[in-house]
Amino acid sequence: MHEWALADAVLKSSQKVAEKENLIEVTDIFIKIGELQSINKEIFRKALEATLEQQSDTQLFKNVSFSLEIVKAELKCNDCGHKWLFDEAKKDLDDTETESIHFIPETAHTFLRCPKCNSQDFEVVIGRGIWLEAIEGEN
Amino acid sequence: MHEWALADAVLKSSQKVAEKENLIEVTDIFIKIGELQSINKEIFRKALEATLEQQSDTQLFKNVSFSLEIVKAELKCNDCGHKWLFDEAKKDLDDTETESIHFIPETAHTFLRCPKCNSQDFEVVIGRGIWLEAIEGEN
Amino acid sequence: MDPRKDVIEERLQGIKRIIAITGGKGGIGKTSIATLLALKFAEKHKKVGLFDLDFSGPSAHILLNKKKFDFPEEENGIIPPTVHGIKFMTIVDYTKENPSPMRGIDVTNAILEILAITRWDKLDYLIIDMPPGISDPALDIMKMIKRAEFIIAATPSKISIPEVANTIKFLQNTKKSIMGSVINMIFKGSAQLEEKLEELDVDVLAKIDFDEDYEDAVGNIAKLRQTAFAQKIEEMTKELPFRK
Amino acid sequence: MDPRKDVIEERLQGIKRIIAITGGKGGIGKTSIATLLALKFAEKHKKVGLFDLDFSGPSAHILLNKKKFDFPEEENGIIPPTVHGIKFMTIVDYTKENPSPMRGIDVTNAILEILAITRWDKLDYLIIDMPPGISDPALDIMKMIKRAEFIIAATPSKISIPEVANTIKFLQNTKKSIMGSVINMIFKGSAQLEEKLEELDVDVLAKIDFDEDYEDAVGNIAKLRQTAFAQKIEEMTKELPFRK
Ligand SMILES: Nc1ncnc2c1ncn2[C@@H]1O[C@H](COP(=O)(O)OP(=O)(O)O)[C@@H](O)[C@H]1O
Ligand SMILES: Nc1ncnc2c1ncn2[C@@H]1O[C@H](COP(=O)(O)OP(=O)(O)O)[C@@H](O)[C@H]1O
Ligand SMILES: [Mg+2]
Ligand SMILES: [Mg+2]
Ligand SMILES: [Mg+2]
Ligand SMILES: [Mg+2]
Ligand code: NI
Ligand code: NI
Ligand SMILES: [Zn+2]
Ligand SMILES: [Zn+2]
Repeated sequence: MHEWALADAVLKSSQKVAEKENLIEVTDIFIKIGELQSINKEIFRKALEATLEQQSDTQLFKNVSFSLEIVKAELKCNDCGHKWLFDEAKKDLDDTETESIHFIPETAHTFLRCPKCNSQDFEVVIGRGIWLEAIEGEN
Repeated sequence: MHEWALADAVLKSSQKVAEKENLIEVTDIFIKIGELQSINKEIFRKALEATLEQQSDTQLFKNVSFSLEIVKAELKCNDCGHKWLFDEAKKDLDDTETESIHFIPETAHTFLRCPKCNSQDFEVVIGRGIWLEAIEGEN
Repeated sequence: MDPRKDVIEERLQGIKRIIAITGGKGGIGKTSIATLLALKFAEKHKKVGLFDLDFSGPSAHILLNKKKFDFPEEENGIIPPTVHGIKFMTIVDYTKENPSPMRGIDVTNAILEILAITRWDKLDYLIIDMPPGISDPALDIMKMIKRAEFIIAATPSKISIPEVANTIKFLQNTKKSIMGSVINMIFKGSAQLEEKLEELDVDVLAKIDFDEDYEDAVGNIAKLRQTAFAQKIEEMTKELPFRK
Repeated sequence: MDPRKDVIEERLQGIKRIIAITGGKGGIGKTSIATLLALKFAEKHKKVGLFDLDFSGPSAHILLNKKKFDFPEEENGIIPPTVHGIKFMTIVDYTKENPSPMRGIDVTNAILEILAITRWDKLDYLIIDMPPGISDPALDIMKMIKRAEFIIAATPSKISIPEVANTIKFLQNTKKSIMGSVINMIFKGSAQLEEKLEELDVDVLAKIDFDEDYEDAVGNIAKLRQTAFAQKIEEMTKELPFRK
């Protein structure tokens, strides 16, 4: 599963923030998952836990809990201004296309079109991929 | 003066907004001038007034007053993260360079460098050029 | 609110036709086609403008042998300077040939600014020289100038065919007007490319051979006008899409 | 906060040297140099990776005759598939050769994503094939991979010299390591270009003639290996900058 690489990134980032903030223990990590990337919450939680076990600095994360939130993906056409949700658009994608976007969300520009003007020139306003929202801990 | 073309744009934009909002008269136009473009407030006011006289729809703007505000230009290096002000940087520019940036603000990337790492890869966080902030009027 | 976009249509309203020379890859002759086309129109006393949009590698000025980079005249905006009968806008007049690294958002802003302040006045043709690829400048021209028509530069190389096919598909997706394709740098025929163009329903407007002496003409207007390349462009302007 | 950037260095830590093939214009041989260099290293049993970063016109797969676009294997990330002994990452495995119009910000995001998830493992060389121009991808590589070294592709054409000079000045500005320049597509000498390179203090690593038969070798690995181009790249790898 390629999610492990992203889980690893989240933990590395959290560790960096913790060091900067002089935390001796991280208790909570708040993560947002942009819907565009179609990452399953439970799979990502498992990826985080598995990655944690392989990490050296187990002390820092020994009692950490993960809060995962899915963020709806909103798209906006740069050409005609139309806004729409990935949720509505994805029913027109086949499995391979969804999988491509799962690996590299920017391939959305390859497989999606503005439902109003057919343009591939759109913006992912929100809900692209993995985002480290905040961490909490003790120092 | 090339400012006339931008003043014209501001009035066209204001007219469009006024029409959308069903205003029969525009009383105030609030404009921000990004410092990067080195546009003189009084010259721009004159440009607005001169352009107004040539406009057809004088009724809409017959009692309009312009509020002009200069916005300091903030730059941020994409390479090292350093932030600085155009105000500090511009003393190193010669007249031709300042004039280039006056016409096309993006030539800042040609003539400016990050003072910390020398990179030309920086972002104009705020204060690029002419911005129509708001209009007020009666309907 | 950005006021610039509301004035672009008016700035371009005196222009009869706007033709963007695009294609997939770099180095396939876009700038040569754009510049020779503009020169040809000027020769025929057409009012013609040339807008070099390849900000990262502007080169139309090299073909035109323009070596002085003064600021264009100001008069209620910017008046494009005339070079060999062509109203010629190039960012080089502002960057003075210095490196100008811009990200996509900067390119978009610079295009918007130039379109908002430039007074082309009345033109029969505005020719736009595009940078390679479907990136910000191409997307911006499609967005900001809805009535632009496209000429597709292409070479017969196996390396370039998939990319040119993708550019065409992309334009067709949003129903852009494609005037046709100019096949350039032909060595040993162009059958595979022509098949692809046929399949995509794009006409061939001109076929230009690879010319070992073309480089000698670069920057020399008299020589440039005498190249086989110029001859083919001349013939092309008599074709149907230009008579419309 | 974007977690991806914090993991890139670690993802690349098993790689001894990272070499980006850049230059000014398109169509000057960047992809050919990158691909032949990777093939050469593979031949010599070096561990080598090739990363095609030209998302708008990916073409290394055409030279390598890769025609099947399956998703790369997943294992704690993505394992680049091996093609002719090269670990090869191309966006084509995900776009399946469809048009992929991305703005600068999208290109940056896609590069970040690929760098964050790809497990190159141990490599002697990672070769990066760059798109033309100093735009987002070039800026991103310089920003995200500080230790990248650059090979400058250049052609003797008058049209391409100013742009290649600008690319070099730009890299020198931030003290990037330039290994040297490969001069490609030589017809009638390259004196003017060599003078410019000398002036900018950039070594010439190889000089490659224009070869009318090169195109026939595109997509045919056996033929490609026998081209004069491949021969010159082989000689180049014996040069000082590669022995460091
Ligand atoms: N028909 C041709 N024969 C020989 N050389 C050509 C021909 N067309 C273009 N060239 C050369 O190819 C290079 C790229 O041409 P250019 O017009 O700049 O293309 P682009 O704008 O697509 O990069 C230049 O060095 C030019 O001199
Ligand atoms: N030395 C050469 N002789 C003949 N053709 C060449 C040579 N080098 C490159 N080409 C051709 O020029 C075109 C551009 O080469 P490519 O390697 O794709 O450059 P880039 O990646 O800079 O666009 C291709 O069609 C290729 O076959
Ligand atoms: Mg996007
Ligand atoms: Mg900027
Ligand atoms: Mg060009
Ligand atoms: Mg290439
Ligand atoms: Ni997965
Ligand atoms: Ni002025
Ligand atoms: Zn749309
Ligand atoms: Zn910096």
